[in-house]
Amino acid sequence: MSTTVLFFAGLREAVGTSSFSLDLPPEVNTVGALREHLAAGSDRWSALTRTTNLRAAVNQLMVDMNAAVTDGDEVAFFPPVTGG
Amino acid sequence: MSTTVLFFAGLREAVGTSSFSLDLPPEVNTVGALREHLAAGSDRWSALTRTTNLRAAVNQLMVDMNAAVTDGDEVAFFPPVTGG
Amino acid sequence: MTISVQEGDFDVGREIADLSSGCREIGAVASFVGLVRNADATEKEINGLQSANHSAQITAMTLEHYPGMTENALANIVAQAKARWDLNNIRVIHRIGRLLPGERIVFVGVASAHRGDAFAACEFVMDYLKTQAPFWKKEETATGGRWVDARETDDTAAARWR
Amino acid sequence: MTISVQEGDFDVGREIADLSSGCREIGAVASFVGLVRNADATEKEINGLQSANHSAQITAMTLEHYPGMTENALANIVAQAKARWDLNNIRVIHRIGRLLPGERIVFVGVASAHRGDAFAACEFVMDYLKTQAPFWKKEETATGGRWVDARETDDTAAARWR
Repeated sequence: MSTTVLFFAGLREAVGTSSFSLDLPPEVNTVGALREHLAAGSDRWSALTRTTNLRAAVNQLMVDMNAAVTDGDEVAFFPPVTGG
Repeated sequence: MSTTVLFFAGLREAVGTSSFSLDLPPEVNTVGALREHLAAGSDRWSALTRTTNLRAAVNQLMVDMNAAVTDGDEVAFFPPVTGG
Repeated sequence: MTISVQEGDFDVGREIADLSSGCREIGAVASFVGLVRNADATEKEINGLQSANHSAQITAMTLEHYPGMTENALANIVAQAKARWDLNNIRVIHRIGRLLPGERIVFVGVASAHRGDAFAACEFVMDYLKTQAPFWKKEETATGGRWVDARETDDTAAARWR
Repeated sequence: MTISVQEGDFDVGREIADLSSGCREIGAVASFVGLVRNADATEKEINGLQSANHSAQITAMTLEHYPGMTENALANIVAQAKARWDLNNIRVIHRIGRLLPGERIVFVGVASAHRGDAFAACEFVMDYLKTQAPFWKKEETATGGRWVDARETDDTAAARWR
């Protein structure tokens, strides 16, 4: 079961896509590890480590970078929210 | 120049009138003195001393019982306000 | 800034829209609508716990006021709010006369660039109106009429702003 | 309690009336309307002083959101408010898509027996929405588009409620 990764707002524009799927390597088991994994893989994902105050959600709940990620999760990365 | 005295709400009902005029005796020069003067003069005005937390206004500004009263003023007595 | 003391009802949507119309610097409109409740208002705060006597259902309420002073008091409260917060517009409407449960009594709307100012000023105006503006409510129930007692919690609310 | 995330506008007067319709125990409806401002939002709080860069006039604003999570986050915020205060009804509407200066973005309305609860819950929902609900604003100016930065004052406002 693959993991869906979503991007929003300025980060979506920086990485050039709104979503993609991947199979998590066994050592990638937190949101922070996923972020590092992606950023290390390609220049395209470097915005993930350049974005100040990067926020994340797992299965549509806001979490911090230490939160667990498992296969099948929906993981989202985005800048601080600015609604209202 | 006579002084107008107004009553509102439950106090108006208790004294049985909404307003009347009087010429202030020289020694009646505060709101509190006016209240005592009226209450002492007739049973009709005794509600002025029986009302808990009696409030007053002079020339349409809320004041305390020590506020000065002079001939020609508009003095109002009323219970605590309950609008809104 | 406009203040109205009137017998008739008001259009809440129009009032809120008017508060920001023509000014594109306004980002926030906070507002309050007070309604006639059907429950007896003899609630007292006892050590922070509310004990309500809901036995007497209110069938109507009559609002008396002090013409002239009312408008002055409301204008003074609005002026204090404008001095204290960065506001673009304020609207206060208070009804008088006989009202039924569910009917609107009061409207306070505040327009500002930012929501913090709008919320604070709106609540300030309501708290001061409750303790400073010369209105009095008389309730009608099946057993007769009675003047509403002032609530201690209203004094406490107003004291917060000092 | 109803939550809507929608492109279309809403009728503020109707929303406020609906919050208390049919319930005669409601004495207070506090509400908030957020509007698109024409001024650049790059305001920063520096030692409590606001220095605003008003050079860039905003011609439009586009609101992006995270479908699914948005509704969950708003429902969670509303549930927290209901657990915390004595409320009869809450309504939250947030628009998405492209909006012009002066247009409504957000509505929060809260109905309660007493105004203290209504005001507090309404401001709480707005403060949490600003920091917890996944919406993002992109402004259009004469010189191009830019994503709005989160405001530190919004974090401060939300932190008050902890």
